[in-house]
Amino acid sequence: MSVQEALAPGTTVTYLEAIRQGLWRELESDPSVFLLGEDIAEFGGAFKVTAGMFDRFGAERVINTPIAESAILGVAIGAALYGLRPVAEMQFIDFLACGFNPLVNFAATQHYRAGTPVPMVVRGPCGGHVRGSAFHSQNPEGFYLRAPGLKIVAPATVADAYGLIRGAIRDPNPVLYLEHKYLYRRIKGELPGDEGVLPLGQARLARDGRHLTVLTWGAMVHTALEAAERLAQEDGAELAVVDLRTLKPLDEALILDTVRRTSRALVLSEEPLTGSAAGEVAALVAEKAFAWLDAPVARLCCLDTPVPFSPPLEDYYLPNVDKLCARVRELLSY
Amino acid sequence: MSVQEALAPGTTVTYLEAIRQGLWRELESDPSVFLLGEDIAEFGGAFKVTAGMFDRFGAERVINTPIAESAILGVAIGAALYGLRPVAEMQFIDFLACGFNPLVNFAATQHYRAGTPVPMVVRGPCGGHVRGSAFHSQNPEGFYLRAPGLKIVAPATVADAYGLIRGAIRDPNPVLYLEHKYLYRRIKGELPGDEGVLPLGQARLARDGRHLTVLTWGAMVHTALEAAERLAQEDGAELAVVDLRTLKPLDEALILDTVRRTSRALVLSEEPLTGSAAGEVAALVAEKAFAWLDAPVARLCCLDTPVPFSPPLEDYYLPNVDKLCARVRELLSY
Amino acid sequence: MSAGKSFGPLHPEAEEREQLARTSLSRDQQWEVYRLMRLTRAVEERLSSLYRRGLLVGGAYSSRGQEATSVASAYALGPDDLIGPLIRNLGSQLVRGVDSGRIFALHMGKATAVNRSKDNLPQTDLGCGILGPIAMLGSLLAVVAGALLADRMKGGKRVGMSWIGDGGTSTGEFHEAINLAAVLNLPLVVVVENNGWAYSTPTSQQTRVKDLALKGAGYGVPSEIVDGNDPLAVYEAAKRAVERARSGGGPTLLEAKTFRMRGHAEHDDASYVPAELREHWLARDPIARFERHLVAEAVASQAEIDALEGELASRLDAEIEAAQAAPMPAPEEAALGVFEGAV
Amino acid sequence: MSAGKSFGPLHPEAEEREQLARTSLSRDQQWEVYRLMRLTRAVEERLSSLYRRGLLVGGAYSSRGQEATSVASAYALGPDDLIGPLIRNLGSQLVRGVDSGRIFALHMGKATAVNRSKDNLPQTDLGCGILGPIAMLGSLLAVVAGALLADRMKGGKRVGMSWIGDGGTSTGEFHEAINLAAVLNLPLVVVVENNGWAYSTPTSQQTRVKDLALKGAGYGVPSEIVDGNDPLAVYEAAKRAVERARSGGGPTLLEAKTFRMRGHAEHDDASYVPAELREHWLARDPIARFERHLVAEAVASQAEIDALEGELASRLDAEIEAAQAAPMPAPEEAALGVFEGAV
Ligand SMILES: Cc1ncc(C[n+]2csc(CCOP(=O)(O)OP(=O)(O)O)c2C)c(N)n1
Ligand SMILES: Cc1ncc(C[n+]2csc(CCOP(=O)(O)OP(=O)(O)O)c2C)c(N)n1
Ligand SMILES: [Mg+2]
Ligand SMILES: [Mg+2]
Repeated sequence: MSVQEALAPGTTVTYLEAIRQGLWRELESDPSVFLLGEDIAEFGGAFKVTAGMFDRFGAERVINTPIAESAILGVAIGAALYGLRPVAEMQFIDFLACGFNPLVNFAATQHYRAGTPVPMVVRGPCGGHVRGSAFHSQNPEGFYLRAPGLKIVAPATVADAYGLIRGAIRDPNPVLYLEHKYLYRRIKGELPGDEGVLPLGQARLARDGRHLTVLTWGAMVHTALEAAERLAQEDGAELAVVDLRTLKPLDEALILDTVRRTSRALVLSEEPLTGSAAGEVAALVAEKAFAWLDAPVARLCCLDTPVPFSPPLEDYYLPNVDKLCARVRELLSY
Repeated sequence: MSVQEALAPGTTVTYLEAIRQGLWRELESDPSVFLLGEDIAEFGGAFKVTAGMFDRFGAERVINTPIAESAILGVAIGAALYGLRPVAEMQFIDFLACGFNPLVNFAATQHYRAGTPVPMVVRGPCGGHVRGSAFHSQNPEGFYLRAPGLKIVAPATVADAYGLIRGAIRDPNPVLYLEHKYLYRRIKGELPGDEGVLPLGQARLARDGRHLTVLTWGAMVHTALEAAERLAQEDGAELAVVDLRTLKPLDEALILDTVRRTSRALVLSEEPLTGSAAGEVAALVAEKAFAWLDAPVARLCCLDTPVPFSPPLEDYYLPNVDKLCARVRELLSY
Repeated sequence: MSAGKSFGPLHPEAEEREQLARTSLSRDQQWEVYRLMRLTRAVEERLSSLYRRGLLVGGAYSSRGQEATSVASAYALGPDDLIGPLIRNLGSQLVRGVDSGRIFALHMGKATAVNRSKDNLPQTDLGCGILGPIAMLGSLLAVVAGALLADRMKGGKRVGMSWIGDGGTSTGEFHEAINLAAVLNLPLVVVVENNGWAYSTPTSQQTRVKDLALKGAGYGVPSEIVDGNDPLAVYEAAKRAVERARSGGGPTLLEAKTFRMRGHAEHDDASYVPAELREHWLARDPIARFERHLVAEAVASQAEIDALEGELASRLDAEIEAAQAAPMPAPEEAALGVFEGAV
Repeated sequence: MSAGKSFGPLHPEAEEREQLARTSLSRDQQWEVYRLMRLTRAVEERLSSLYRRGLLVGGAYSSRGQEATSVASAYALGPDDLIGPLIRNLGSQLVRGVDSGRIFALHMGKATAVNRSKDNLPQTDLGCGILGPIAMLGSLLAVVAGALLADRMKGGKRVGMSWIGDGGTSTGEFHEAINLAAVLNLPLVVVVENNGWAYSTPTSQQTRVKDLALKGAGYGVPSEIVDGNDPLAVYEAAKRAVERARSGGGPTLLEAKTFRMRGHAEHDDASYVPAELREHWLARDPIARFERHLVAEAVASQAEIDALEGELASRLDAEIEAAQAAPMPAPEEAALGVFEGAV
């Protein structure tokens, strides 16, 4: 597979390649799209998500920057205000912390304050399971959920990685696109065509079931599906799994509809518990599906700690299928 | 009242003066305490919280800094690691966004990662009602709640403002102390003595009642108490009001105990709804008090927008007694 | 850095100069610059008096003493160029054609202001080529740089200008933006208004260098020091920077030595400013100084200068009246507009 | 900036120099510096081979080619002084007495490493005067500055040294920290290791200046350029900076021109580095160069130099064996230690 080419729909690709293909298609179809970030040009980025793009689209549209996350975001904002559609890469999403102010205070509030749209995407690898320790493993959604005006997307599948990066670029608002580095080369699927472009704000019923709804996103969707399979076989329990896909704005309709049908709900997130996006989702369900609930809305998250380095520590820190099954069983027998 | 002096316990003071007195006492009693921030020295700070301290404690312990929030926090971290107890002022807490990275990634994770304590306080004015618009009115608790290792405090009363600033300084962890600028000169109370030093993590039952618990903090405690009074008179409803005081770690015992006694709960926060600390509190209650609940855990927050400037807009944006009474009535008749 | 004699606010003993710089501005243009400086002052004087009478919402900031810097630098731009003004750059906004009536409406929180007074910072107005700031100092520079990058990608030739205070140069975002603009060779003119103070903090507590122009060196950005109270000198220096930018020379850092004649904002009496320093600078009021020049050079008569007062007064009074009569936005509007494309 | 001839990595045509600088180090000290450089390389070579054999957890970074910079600069500090090392400063940690066995244990995630391998960054170790970084470049400088402030408040005389790459100088936090340290006149020595690359990005895309030493000017911080592959030159320059700091002269910015001989980390083959450039620098390997000097000056014999290999090998092999045999932390430990004073 040449990194130079856009691939035909139907080709089997990794999650990472799906993101790359989505970027490529948007660069090809919309001259106002351009990329900026650290090491993204000739080098193709730390994870090679932008591989080949510099050669194909040129130095004007694939721009290497100094190590300056605030300025990267500021430049993206200015370019977006002047009619372009910048896509900024954070080498690891953890480093977005260094551009927190321009993202949360400038990009996110600009449309509200001044009426001028800021169509930009910030993307980068998030997530653990790769022994990246405290600053190369974060799932930061809880930090950014509090920012009015910012959309947040977290694809779990190959199709969604592709559909949502294109949808994010086409959205006229600032979007934080969280790609999970553990999934980059570990899952494969069919590349969609243009019909696969996804508007933001729509969750997906990844599995239907009658007994309990797991609400989750990103890599945890796979954990949830595996647990659902195991519980179906071992307990005859039928779990629904809602892949939220967009964390902001939430797809309230699908979330509430599914929870109301199952009467039980668990929110699963790969963040430390306190302040995580899981709290927001759980609070929503607890408030708006209360009358349908037969058990408390539970949250299964990481430990309330930074991401530890040593393997037994990180494994203990993260949610997994065993922990999820155990918690679901508690809820089912509530 | 001379700004040069520590006042006697029992003196009637404003909320702002209580903070000042607390800082003063700690500066006096512990030589390892020092202050740093923009315009805090001779000038005494934008809101005069550090008035007189430069004259009394000298340039070594009351340090003016350049406009550099990240460096202010970094310096505080280094000084704390080397045995001092820095108290950093943000001129407005909104500007902490510019020091997000060192606070969340360095200060908060240091003890977990390296086992070395970082006893520091970051304090500054938060909150709306003063026509400060989007960047001088924020209640940022939801942004920082997600940071493992950081404590968050938000006093509502004169006694707590005093007790918690002293408690925060004595705590061996990084603490974000949110002082509400609307309360600065609007509430008065008796200055406690040394016995008034409060350890972090303890909520306060500001009012007891049987029918519904309002869980809140900061300026909204007063809104809740006013609503409780009105509902008592007009509806005969007895509301409990829990002033959380510390948002992290939460006082689960008092929260759950009170909610279980009242069977209904509402979380009131002066933040935009999505991603606010209200979600965390609501999720906790929904999970751990489920069996006791007769109505959904509701959240009353601001609009899901930046803080608008024009008075009718800001008033509409903020929670108030009317909105709270209306929502409580809904819950009571659920 | 092109060498230049420094006469920073912390050095009142420095060379006394009354004579303005040699100018390439025509007489009409000089009069226009003067008029815009007067307009700036007149608007801010009214804002200050409205503030004191409790007729404004929120705070009010004044650029009194810095009108030459703000107006004459922006005046060096072409009509399609971009500006990124801070709160102390009303002058540059007026140069770009912002309507002063709108300013009054904004500070009263009226529905007739830009975007219905959802925010009171200098307003983004792409039609006038204005990118508004957020309150966090330093953040705007990269945004202006980004707009210039966009313009260059579209084949444009726009130059951008933004301002920052002595205090603002300490922010990390100032550093990141000017460095990135230099690497990308963007046509950005950064005017550092060194007015000696950041709120109560003197520049000596902000940075160890006396001349902020020195800050260009680390970025490979040419810099220049200019007498910020001399509109003609400011204009010439800004013009050089704009021309350098337009011809592909990249960013310039222009340090204007000037003085903030009022407090940080209207609530601040600035008693921390030594009296002699204030007096030194009051004697160098950029408007009075420019007036003496205009009369001496026969660009305008004293009578014309005096006549401006009445002209401005009647216009501004009418605008204030209109602003006061204008409606407030409806409360429910607060819920609208967080996202583009949503209701 | 004290003028100095530049021989940056982007300028292989620059003055060829084999001769090391004149030194004030005794023969024993030179040997010690050499030994620490060799130790650094030996540890990193073993880490790299362990990495390739899949025996490490996480990534592995090498400072190969930069040992002179890291070791000889830290060697200029006194025993109570502080350092703030980055990932490419194993050398400076070894100077401070960090046990190399602990390094192996850390990169294997073992319970015997500092704080039981909760993190794999250079570890804070107050006993050795070490403040560890976070991954975000630029953040450490202000922290070291803060420790120095604390020390000064307690009447101490400690000097602090921290390192940063060419890439790291673009961060806002670098700027804020060095400016603040200058204003507070803190005894901070900042060694900028200009190795020509930040991951794949050449310094020319990082900043418009060729000499990063120029970045001192905007802060009023004296700076110096030094041949980072000459340990004796690095030592002398660092010594001057440390003495300046100790005697109240405040921060210094020391630019060491050097070269990263391996990739950004072990997974990176650095194929983006032009072959001629790599060869130019390989011929200037700081260890080989120092060896030639030591032999020529009769500081050590070739036999002594050769003997080191075996000595280091047996020590490091034993340490690796011990690290491999050490236990992993218990999973439940992950839940502990977020807050001080809590269980
Ligand atoms: C990042 C940040 N920190 C703090 C503030 C609060 N603040 C507003 S204006 C000001 C002083 C600014 O001084 P200077 O940059 O010199 O501009 P001047 O007011 O003199 O025009 C400060 C500290 C801010 N706006 N942004
Ligand atoms: C704020 C921040 N952004 C991005 C990164 C990712 N990153 C790690 S090392 C590196 C390159 C560093 O280059 P340089 O500072 O020159 O140091 P060197 O690797 O050459 O020693 C980058 C971009 C980071 N660590 N911190
Ligand atoms: Mg100023
Ligand atoms: Mg480098």
